[in-house]
Amino acid sequence: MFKKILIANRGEIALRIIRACRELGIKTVAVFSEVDARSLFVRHADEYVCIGPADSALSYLNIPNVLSAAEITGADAIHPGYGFLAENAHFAEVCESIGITFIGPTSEHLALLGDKSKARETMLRHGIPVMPGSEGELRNLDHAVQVAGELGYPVMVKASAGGGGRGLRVVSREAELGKAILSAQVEARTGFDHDGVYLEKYFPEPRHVEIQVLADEHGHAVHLGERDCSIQRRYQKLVEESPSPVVDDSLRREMGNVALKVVKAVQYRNAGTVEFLLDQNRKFYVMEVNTRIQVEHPVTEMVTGIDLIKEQIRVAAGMPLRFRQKDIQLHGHSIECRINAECPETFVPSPGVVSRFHVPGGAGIRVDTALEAMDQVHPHYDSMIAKVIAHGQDRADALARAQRALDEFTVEGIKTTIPLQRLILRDPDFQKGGVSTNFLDRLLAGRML
Amino acid sequence: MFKKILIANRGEIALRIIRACRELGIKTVAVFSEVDARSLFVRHADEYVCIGPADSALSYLNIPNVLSAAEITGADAIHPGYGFLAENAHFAEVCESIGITFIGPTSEHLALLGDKSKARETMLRHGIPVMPGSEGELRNLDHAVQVAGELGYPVMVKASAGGGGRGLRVVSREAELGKAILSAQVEARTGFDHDGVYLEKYFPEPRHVEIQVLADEHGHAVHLGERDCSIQRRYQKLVEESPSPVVDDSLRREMGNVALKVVKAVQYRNAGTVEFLLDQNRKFYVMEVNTRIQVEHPVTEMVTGIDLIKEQIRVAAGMPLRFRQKDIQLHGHSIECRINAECPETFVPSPGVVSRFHVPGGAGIRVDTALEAMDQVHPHYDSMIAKVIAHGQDRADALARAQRALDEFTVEGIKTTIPLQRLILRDPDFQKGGVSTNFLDRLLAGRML
Amino acid sequence: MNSEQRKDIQELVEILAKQNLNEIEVQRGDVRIRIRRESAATVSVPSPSSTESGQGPDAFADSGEKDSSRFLTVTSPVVGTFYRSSSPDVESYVEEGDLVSRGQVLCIVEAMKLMNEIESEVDGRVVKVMVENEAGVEYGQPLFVIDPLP
Amino acid sequence: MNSEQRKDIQELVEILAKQNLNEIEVQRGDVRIRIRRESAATVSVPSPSSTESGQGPDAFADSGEKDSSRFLTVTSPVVGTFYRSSSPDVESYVEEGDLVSRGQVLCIVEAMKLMNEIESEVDGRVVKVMVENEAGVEYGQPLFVIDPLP
Repeated sequence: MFKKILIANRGEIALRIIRACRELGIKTVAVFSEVDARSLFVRHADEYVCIGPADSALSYLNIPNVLSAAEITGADAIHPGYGFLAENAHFAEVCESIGITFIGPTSEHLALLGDKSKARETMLRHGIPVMPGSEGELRNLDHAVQVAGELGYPVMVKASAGGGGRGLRVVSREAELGKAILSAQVEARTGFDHDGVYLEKYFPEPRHVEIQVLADEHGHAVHLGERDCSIQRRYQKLVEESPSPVVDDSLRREMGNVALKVVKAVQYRNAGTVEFLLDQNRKFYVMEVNTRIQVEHPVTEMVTGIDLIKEQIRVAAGMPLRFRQKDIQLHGHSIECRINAECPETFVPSPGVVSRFHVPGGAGIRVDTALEAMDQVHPHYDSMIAKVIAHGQDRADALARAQRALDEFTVEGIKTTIPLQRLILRDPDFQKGGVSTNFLDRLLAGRML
Repeated sequence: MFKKILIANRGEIALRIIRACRELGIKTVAVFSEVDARSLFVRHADEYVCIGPADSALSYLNIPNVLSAAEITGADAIHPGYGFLAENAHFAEVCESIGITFIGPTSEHLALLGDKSKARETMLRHGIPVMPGSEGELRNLDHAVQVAGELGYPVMVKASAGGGGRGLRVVSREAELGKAILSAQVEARTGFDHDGVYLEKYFPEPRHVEIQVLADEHGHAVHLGERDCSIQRRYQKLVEESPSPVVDDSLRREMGNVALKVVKAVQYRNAGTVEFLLDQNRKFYVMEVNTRIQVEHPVTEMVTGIDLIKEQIRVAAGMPLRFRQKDIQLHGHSIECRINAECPETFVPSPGVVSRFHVPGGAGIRVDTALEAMDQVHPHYDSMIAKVIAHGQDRADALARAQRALDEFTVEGIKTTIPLQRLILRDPDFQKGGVSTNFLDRLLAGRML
Repeated sequence: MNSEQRKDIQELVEILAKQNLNEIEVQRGDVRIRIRRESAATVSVPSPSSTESGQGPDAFADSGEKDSSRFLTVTSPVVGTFYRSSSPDVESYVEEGDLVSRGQVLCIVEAMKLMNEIESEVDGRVVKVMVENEAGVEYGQPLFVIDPLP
Repeated sequence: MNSEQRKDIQELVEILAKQNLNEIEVQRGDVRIRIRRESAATVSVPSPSSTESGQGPDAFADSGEKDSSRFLTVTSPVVGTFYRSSSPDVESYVEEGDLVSRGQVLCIVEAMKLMNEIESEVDGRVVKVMVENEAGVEYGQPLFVIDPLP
């Protein structure tokens, strides 16, 4: 087992990893930017090294400084958390080359699965259901007409370089296809300086359901059930839960088997997540594979009783998984609400000093945060300041606990998304469980906070 | 179901009950003494009524004021928590007579089980193993010699009116019996003005193991496994865990069946605890039955996933239990550490203003407390200010999490027992799990904090 | 900073809040403590936050003390229901403006069917009746403000 | 400022925030602490409390600033290992008391086998070498104190 792990991250996930290390008896090194010097995650580490100024490009993304910090402290492994360097194949490769274990998959996995079209090709080759669409960019209108005919209307025209909804057109008839492609190209050229477009099948009410997997170097792999992350705003997840209200045992087995097939196809190891689009007919398609621990991992921990960070560390140290698929059981229901330092109406970030910070507690409530009263929320980093995770006997119980916890959560001095989270949890459609990724946009369009 | 519940208690248990009510959609009324006006439990209630000055005899034990508060707020039930009025048969009786539901067993149960000798008689009649000893007080030396011979030496001479170790003698041979009885009588007469004594079998290394039961009015009852509370100082529990490190499935079934026999014998209902002495030969004896929710109830909640306070409320409202014995499964391991506002060396209470209060969080940690930074710990009440409850996959995992949480817990301005709890959790004998109720005294005798 | 000074500060903060002041300064020997706040409205001596149910623990703490030193506040010694008269069809024991004498019954607080007669402890004039007839009152809640006769 | 005073300030700031005050002043003997803020939003001074593990993040933040205005502190621009000479068997680049000129190499900080030469930005005298040879240094850590020539 490792003697000392450097955590190449900040905030709640850094503290999360430090806690796991303490519980495993492993020493920790925190790295931090100048503005984070007084943060809880720094104070709870055994050692800490300043690696640069506030700007993350010069600190948390500064590979030489991160690795030097590992060298001067004698750390034998690095946990990258999520974001920053977590999916950086080059970083993982340098770690490997200097004999420091990167806690995650290999640099080859990161390179392969980080390249969307290569990953798609690999999965197609192994008979894994991927998002139906054109192979690569459209060559001309004839090509487009042919592919769209195969996919069946409606279809989506997407700019290869696009993002956040730009360069995107929904087409419901062949007659509209040419015009849609042209206008998407114009928008893409203006916005991204590259006008390549491709086609994808359009799903009107998709759900985002993902399967957590864990694999060791000895050929063992398990899946830990699903997380439903359909509550999103502009592809940013806000509420996640496990199990999904629309996935039953047989669908879970099917999706789990596909996820394990992905693991086998690329000989994946460590923790990973296979993200699916689930349509209204219970058909599902792999959207992508996330090669890191995810923000929403706690809901899986709550229902399986398995500490994913500790398992990541054990597997990275070469230990075999201590359980098989039959040992994985889901107990009860868990919901996570992400609390962001943002205006709940405009979503404008709200940095500043947190003059009062009282987190909820009691039965069935877990809070992951590295913030405390009088801390400063910096404008340089992600605005997520806390995760409220509720667990209950069933979905209604977990929801009631989450609501109660949100009502107790007191944050003063900055604005947070707590009021929005309350609104979501009290929404009758959400409570029924049958909502798609369109839910939040509709709620926001009609809401009065 | 009830519409509004008055909580006749204060501190963490009052907040615990308020949280359960919120999650059930039931309105709450807090009652409080003048010094508690600003406490979290008061602020989280829907309504609150001041019922007297700091002295609990004039406030939390003031039955007319508590009941008047229920009357003027229109509460239809009262949850007494633990301590104060929780085991007061008269209070329960008055509640019943004015049509307010006392959330607990009936006043008859409180009266019967609160009277040690009547309870013992009843259990003997139903073939329940009670602590071996004389029936009532000793009549004369011949009687003592006869009883001691039946019990087998060593035996304990105990003063009926004694307590806290006074009027207590251990006798290992018949020849010493007469002298021991005389000296116990002298001590009892001086200390308690009543010199009646009785005999009990002496167990050199006893464990305190208790079984949680839940029973409804419809004849259903289940037990929820055991709690091991062998870590005590002068009969005050400090650390509790579930399951017990020395109880296996078959012993659990045996003890559980005896506990359910007790429930049946007195037609008990609501939550209750059957406390056993477990000896080194895995034999067990009922010491007493606790007719209330207990401080240590969370460890049972963590391993069973059942919210005991909510079940108390449901059962009191006349609803049938929603599970049977076969539905009760224990998952993982849970440990609770009681944090008292006391000097960890002298155990002298340490009231005052809590200038800093940062509670631990993260995976597997639950904290039950009604304290926040800048609150005052009052000298009038019990010194327990928080409970740190850890849950893990197994005992080692739960212990590691509890240790990590204690290390994170920051309390400034008052002294707490956190350093003592750290010492206990790091003790090799405790970690092995084989300790008796003598453990803490031995640890304290040899320790250096 | 020792615990005594901490307690002093806490106490001063409470006085500041309760008496609606802007600044307090205390000097004893070589120890001097001064606390200050800009506006009375923002004091946070935990006013019962969430509660929308109106009348909180502090609600009546302020009300009777407008220019307190002269007046006497009669508070409820029990929890119960406040009655201004012995039965619905008779007159109130007292009205605002009435002169009362020491020992005179001012009202009844009914608790668990027990009628507690609350008497005036002084000769004086009833300046204000603080509670509506038949309202619930808690322990220590101000019921009347009396202006004692000199 | 010693750790006791730092703790006092921390405590006072918390009281200030929690009680929504604008100013607190405490004087004991010749120590006087006064904290003031304009409005609730502007409080800061979160000093790092708990760390018992010795050299905290702030340890060197203070150290170079004894009477700062005159001296210049050379800090490390990278994380790495500090070397006073180009190899173990040659002399140190500089010693305390040496005169150095602008652009002169003061030390090497080695990071990932890369030798970063740290140069003086001014003409001046080396007042203090802040780090032991071969010690690890972090970003921004003071390495030398230089007294610039006028």
